[in-house]
Amino acid sequence: MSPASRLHVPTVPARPGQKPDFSYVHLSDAGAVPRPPIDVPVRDTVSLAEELVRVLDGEGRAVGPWDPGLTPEVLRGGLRHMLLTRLFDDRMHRTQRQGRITFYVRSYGEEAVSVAAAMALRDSDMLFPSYRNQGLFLARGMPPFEMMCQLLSNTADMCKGRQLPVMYHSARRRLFSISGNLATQFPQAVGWAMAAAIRGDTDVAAAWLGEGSTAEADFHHALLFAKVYRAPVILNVVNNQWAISTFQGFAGGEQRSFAARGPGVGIAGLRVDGNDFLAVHAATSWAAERARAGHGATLIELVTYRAGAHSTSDDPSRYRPRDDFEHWPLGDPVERLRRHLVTLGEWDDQRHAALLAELESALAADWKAAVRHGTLTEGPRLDPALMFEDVFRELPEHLRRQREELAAERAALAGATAESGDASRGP
Amino acid sequence: MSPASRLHVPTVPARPGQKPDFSYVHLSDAGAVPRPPIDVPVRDTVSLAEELVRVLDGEGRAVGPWDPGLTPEVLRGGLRHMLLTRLFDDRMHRTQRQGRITFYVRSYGEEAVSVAAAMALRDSDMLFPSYRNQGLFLARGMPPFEMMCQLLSNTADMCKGRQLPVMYHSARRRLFSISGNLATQFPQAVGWAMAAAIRGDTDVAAAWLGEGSTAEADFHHALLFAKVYRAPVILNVVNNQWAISTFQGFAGGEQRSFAARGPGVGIAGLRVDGNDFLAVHAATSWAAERARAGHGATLIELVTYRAGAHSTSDDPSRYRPRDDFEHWPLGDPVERLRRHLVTLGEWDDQRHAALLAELESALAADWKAAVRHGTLTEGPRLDPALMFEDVFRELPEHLRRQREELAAERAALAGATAESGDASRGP
Amino acid sequence: MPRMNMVQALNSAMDVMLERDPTVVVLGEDVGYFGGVFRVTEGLQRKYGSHRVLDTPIAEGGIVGAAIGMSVNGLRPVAEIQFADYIYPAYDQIVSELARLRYRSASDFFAPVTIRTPCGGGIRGGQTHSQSPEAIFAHVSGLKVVMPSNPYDAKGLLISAIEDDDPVIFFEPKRIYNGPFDGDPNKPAVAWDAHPAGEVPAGHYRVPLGRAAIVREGSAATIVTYGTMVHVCLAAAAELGVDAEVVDVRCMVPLDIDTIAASVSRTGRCLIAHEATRFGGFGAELSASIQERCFWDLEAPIARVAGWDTPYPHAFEWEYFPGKPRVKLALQALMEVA
Amino acid sequence: MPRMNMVQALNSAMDVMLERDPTVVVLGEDVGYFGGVFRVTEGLQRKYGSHRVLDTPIAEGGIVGAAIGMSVNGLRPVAEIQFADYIYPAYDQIVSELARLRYRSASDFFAPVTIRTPCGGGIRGGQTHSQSPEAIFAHVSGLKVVMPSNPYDAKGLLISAIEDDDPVIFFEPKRIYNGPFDGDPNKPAVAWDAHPAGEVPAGHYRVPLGRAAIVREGSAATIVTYGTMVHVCLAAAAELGVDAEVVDVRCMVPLDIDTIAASVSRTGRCLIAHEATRFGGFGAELSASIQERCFWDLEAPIARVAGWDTPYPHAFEWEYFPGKPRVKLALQALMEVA
Ligand SMILES: Cc1ncc(C[n+]2csc(CCOP(=O)(O)OP(=O)(O)O)c2C)c(N)n1
Ligand SMILES: Cc1ncc(C[n+]2csc(CCOP(=O)(O)OP(=O)(O)O)c2C)c(N)n1
Ligand SMILES: [Mg+2]
Ligand SMILES: [Mg+2]
Repeated sequence: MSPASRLHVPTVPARPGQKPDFSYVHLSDAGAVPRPPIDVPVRDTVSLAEELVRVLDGEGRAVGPWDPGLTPEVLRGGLRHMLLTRLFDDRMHRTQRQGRITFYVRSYGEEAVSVAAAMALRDSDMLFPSYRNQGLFLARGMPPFEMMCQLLSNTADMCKGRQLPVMYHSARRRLFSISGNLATQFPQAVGWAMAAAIRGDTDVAAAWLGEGSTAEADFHHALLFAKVYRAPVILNVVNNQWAISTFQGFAGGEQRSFAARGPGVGIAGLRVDGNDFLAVHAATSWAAERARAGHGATLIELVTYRAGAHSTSDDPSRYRPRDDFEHWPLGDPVERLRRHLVTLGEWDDQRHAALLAELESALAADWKAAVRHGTLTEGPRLDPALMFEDVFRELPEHLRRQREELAAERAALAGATAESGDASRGP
Repeated sequence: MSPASRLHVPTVPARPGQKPDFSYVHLSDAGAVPRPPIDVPVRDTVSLAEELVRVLDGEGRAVGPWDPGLTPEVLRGGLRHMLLTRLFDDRMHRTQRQGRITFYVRSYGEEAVSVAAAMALRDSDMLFPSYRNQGLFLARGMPPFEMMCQLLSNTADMCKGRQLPVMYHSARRRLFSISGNLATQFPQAVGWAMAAAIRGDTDVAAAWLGEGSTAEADFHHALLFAKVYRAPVILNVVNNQWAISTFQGFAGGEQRSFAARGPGVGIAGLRVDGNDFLAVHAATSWAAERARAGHGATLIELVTYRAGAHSTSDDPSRYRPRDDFEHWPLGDPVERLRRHLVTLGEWDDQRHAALLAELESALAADWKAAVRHGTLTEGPRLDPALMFEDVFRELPEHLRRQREELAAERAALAGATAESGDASRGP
Repeated sequence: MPRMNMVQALNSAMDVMLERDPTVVVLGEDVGYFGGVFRVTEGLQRKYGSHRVLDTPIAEGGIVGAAIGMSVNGLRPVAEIQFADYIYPAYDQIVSELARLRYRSASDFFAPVTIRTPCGGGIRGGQTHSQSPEAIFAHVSGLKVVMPSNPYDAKGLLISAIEDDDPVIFFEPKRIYNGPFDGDPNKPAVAWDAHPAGEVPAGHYRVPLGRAAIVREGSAATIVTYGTMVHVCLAAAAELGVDAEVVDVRCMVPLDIDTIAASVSRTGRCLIAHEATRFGGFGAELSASIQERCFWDLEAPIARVAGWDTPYPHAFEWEYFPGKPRVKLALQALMEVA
Repeated sequence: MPRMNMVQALNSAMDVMLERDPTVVVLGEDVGYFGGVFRVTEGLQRKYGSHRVLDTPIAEGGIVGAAIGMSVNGLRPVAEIQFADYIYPAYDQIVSELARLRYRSASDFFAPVTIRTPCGGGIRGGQTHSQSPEAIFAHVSGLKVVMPSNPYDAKGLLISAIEDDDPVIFFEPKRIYNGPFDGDPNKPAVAWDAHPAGEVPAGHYRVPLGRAAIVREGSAATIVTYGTMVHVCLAAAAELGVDAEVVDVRCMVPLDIDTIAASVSRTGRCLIAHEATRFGGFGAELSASIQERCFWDLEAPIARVAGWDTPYPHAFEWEYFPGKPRVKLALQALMEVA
């Protein structure tokens, strides 16, 4: 059949063993893209959705109209959060490799996407993260300790052991519960924003998903509802080029930006250098102002690269060149911000080393504290009876009965294992 | 809550009692929009998706690059099919009002959308209609008799009584089975086209849905898969301004064309005067050539107006001005083609009257023939045992048993009613 | 007391809640200016504004997704899905999100969303305007599932649903919107006025979720049913002269199995009736649960009467519908078991 | 004869069909170049080309919608949904279209689509990588529903599914991809090599749809189960020393109720076990149908063992999973009924 076939199959620039090739990535020079007023008509954002908003140039200088003009303090704060995110990721990744947690997802190479956005938004703005936005949590001051307890499903887990690792949430910090189902948070964020508008609040909502997830219906519904009701929401597509093993071309990225979907449906679109802390901060601020002022939603495509494996269940060397990231044209977001601070004379190697040491030892202490609340293998352990709570607000009769059945089952088992001397089920 | 509310709610130009207002419809002059080569890059169709492709001018002349240059025979064929569609609609609508069929949907005012497209495509191209595309069936030579039998769910119904009226199909004529679920045919058409491409066929698929249906996930999936695999498919959005009582603004049509969704996702987009037979024919031909030549899909928005009620269950005077259609800027598709033929000296009132009379009497005869195969109230009637067939290819055991149960039930009933002398259940 | 049909009762429930709770909003296809294709939201937008009674795009998945987000931001959305046959595009948002948000976040987030949708056949709607998909929601942990059989319950249950902090799927048997229906399409339609349950208080009241109702007392057998079939079963029992107790389930989740099982244990015989397709329908769960609790009291096998295991065919509506003949045959057989 | 685990057996089934039937195509997320997240399609794209083994966008609804269209144009698509937990976005295309196309068009159109999807827990996947949603498909008229419990059946059933002209939802219990699992997570994993059903012919063969298998003969009770639970129940019966007959349902639709009922009538006692949530699960239909046919032969109430009526919690995987302790308690209780 194939020979005659006229089906187009998206091309993948480089597979294992081949030379990395990023010629397909359309780049603009730093400072080259204009920054329109926040009330710009959607039509006039068509080119913004094709070009690439960049602020940091090759020499680490901030140039052009999108320079957010942040203070050194803020920049150092950004560097700190991005480093914290990376170190947290590395440590938790190793922890999973040691079998102490069941699963982990790193955001290596994408730290600016989350950290810069969180810093550009107000604390009262509601965030709807994907599983690769841990930077949002850390930048909003979520203690790594709390996140570690979730990863361990231990007695201090905010999810009471119900969620896979990395599916954090924090109602207090306005960080929505992460779902294992891709893209579902997108229309929810729009609904949240519609409610804010209905009430007349000035808070905005922001949501994130990967470029692969834009294929899901929820992405379409989100854009449409945001357009129809002019919802105060920022819809972020994190284009890290890969969806597990699937190249972004299979999500529609061939010769077309994801940001272009915005103007297509009738909301503003911005294509942004996702590894440029300043560009992400500036674009997010612009979209937030636009939303707050009642001019509606913005779709932001953040062009970045998934430098690591999809998750601890994945091995990217099976489907892409090992040295891909070294050739990625937009570099490393942490390194680029560090360099900018150095260029400004606001940072140096000593301070950098000191920061690393401080963060490392803090994380080490956090982990020590976290495991004290239990791990998969060592107690203390959450009471399995918790399994039946929160299905409904009140425990219904049939779940009360099942809870008793489980108790009987575990008693029987304890008896049995006591005899056979096998206590592997733990406490 | 409302006073403070900042939620945007799409405006509706005119409600009952108000003056019709179509100033929101962006028009282009006939002949004003360029006709690019069929291999034009998607990017260059952005303006085509905003302008309005028109051929027939105010004087009934065909002007500009999109004039398909059809012969008078073809034009008269088009007029004939459109008139047949309208007369068929009127007659079946009356029939429903008399209670002889349960439900009907007219395409009044939208006849060109279906008829011109059907005539522009090859018989081997596969069509995926919505419930308002009866013109596709009639233009492909489906005998009105067969359609009437479907409407009657009688013994000659191609659906064996399983479908609501108007849900026709014809495998032989390559007209897909109509679904009651909006938009589902869209990704199916793309899949059909993908299969054609995989096999190396030159056939294309074409699908239709209403502007309101573009909100469904299936619309998004269709555009995306069409873009990713460059499927040879034509995706038609029939923008008749209304979705039952809901104005097109609630589907995202405010200050944005539906055709623009095409370039947004990365397929060509065309916005076309749907009441201009020549424009619809030309646009469909262009998209078909483009698809056949391997340049991929086209999203065509056909701007038209639902001149009648949504269906026989609807009363539009509850939500829009009664005289709306009289003010519709794109006029009546039948009248416009008739006028064009007259302008060409290829048609006159006598021939028109004769054609009407011919079609009317043919339809009357068809109806007589159809009812002979049974109606809702008079026999002959389909055997209810047919209800259990075609659930699966072979009748499984449990359905064989249920068929027997039904037989017993009807026997008992027959007995009972025989006693009580009530035979209302019919044969 | 005012008399209402089911449409008016449901409309009144939303009117009352929109009035007393500023966080209640109504959204759906054609529900605003038009008042809904079945007129259930008639007049509400005029009264409460287009910001609290919203017309939406035709995207069931988007409607539920947005409703979840609204509810997380302090609103109590009442979403209408125009026909239960069209709820499937929203199935992922309902099952993966709405049903599990509270659980996965340990109650830090929850979604008090009510989804109203007309279900059932008997209106010549063919396969896509006649379905009863309650079983595929009752199986999903975290959803409450309701189906009233009369105006009084409809209003009281809808108010309870809207006030409930858990998501509720609220099925409205459209065949009985305007009057009770005993299953005979040839009889002249009856209105709700004559019916005691057509008496509906104008103001606020609740019918609690999770409680079945015994709508006819009897000692010879128990008929467990809900929705339109309640009226069909009442008529069948009466016509057969069987002293059957008829239990209206009203709420599939949480299920009032105690009331149901107590009745079956008393009568020793049980017939389950619903309109949905039989195989894997909610009747299966009823039969299994009843059997588990009443085994030793059963004098005959538990019988099920339901729609056939086919789509709902337009031309054979009354052969598909589990009307009086089918119920009577089953009830007769049930009583004949020695 | 070659020995295969379930992954290899399923891969071999597709390999055989791609080889002998040019209209067979495979599509899904990560199934092409990568070979699938569970490696079930490994090597197929290399062998048959990227036009017959297609990587797709992440849109389950689009995958099924496109597969339906392909099948109408003469292909036999085998679509993979990466996890059964992610099949809901495709639910509308499956229920409203795939299941009913043949019916509504009186067989003028039909859709021979097979949808493969890994299901079940026991791999620490948490609530979104552990579900068993077979019940919500078994209730839908027009779908065939299959779940194998070993490599031999997996290959034979998948070939039958692909060759079948009706749509088939094919569930793959991922916990037993690499070896049978008796429910004890603390025992070292066992491979399929040792198991007789690990012997799988290299070529083409069928295991017919619609036939249950008696995997253990016995006279004291009948255990009706499927998927991973087949192995758990076998182990439980053995450990308890109960002479139980174990029936592997294999195919929920069409259901081989004759084989099942015959066994229950013989033994007089019945235990139904599945991993899915209990309320409204497929076990309810099994219980109801068995009760209807075997009432007079039953010496004890039909018992159900299943997952609890909660989502599948990450930390409590083994307390949720219906393992040996739960099955044993139920079986014991069943046998103790005088
Ligand atoms: C509805 C749904 N389908 C499939 C999956 C399985 N899955 C998990 S992550 C993933 C890839 C997502 O890629 P992308 O959206 O680009 O996000 P990224 O991982 O690159 O950040 C897939 C297919 C899922 N979780 N949910
Ligand atoms: C999935 C689904 N949701 C809702 C409906 C009910 N419905 C039938 S027609 C219609 C309006 C469709 O409007 P549009 O797509 O513009 O097509 P038109 O009727 O104008 O031709 C609606 C909401 C349906 N049939 N299917
Ligand atoms: Mg990605
Ligand atoms: Mg319309």
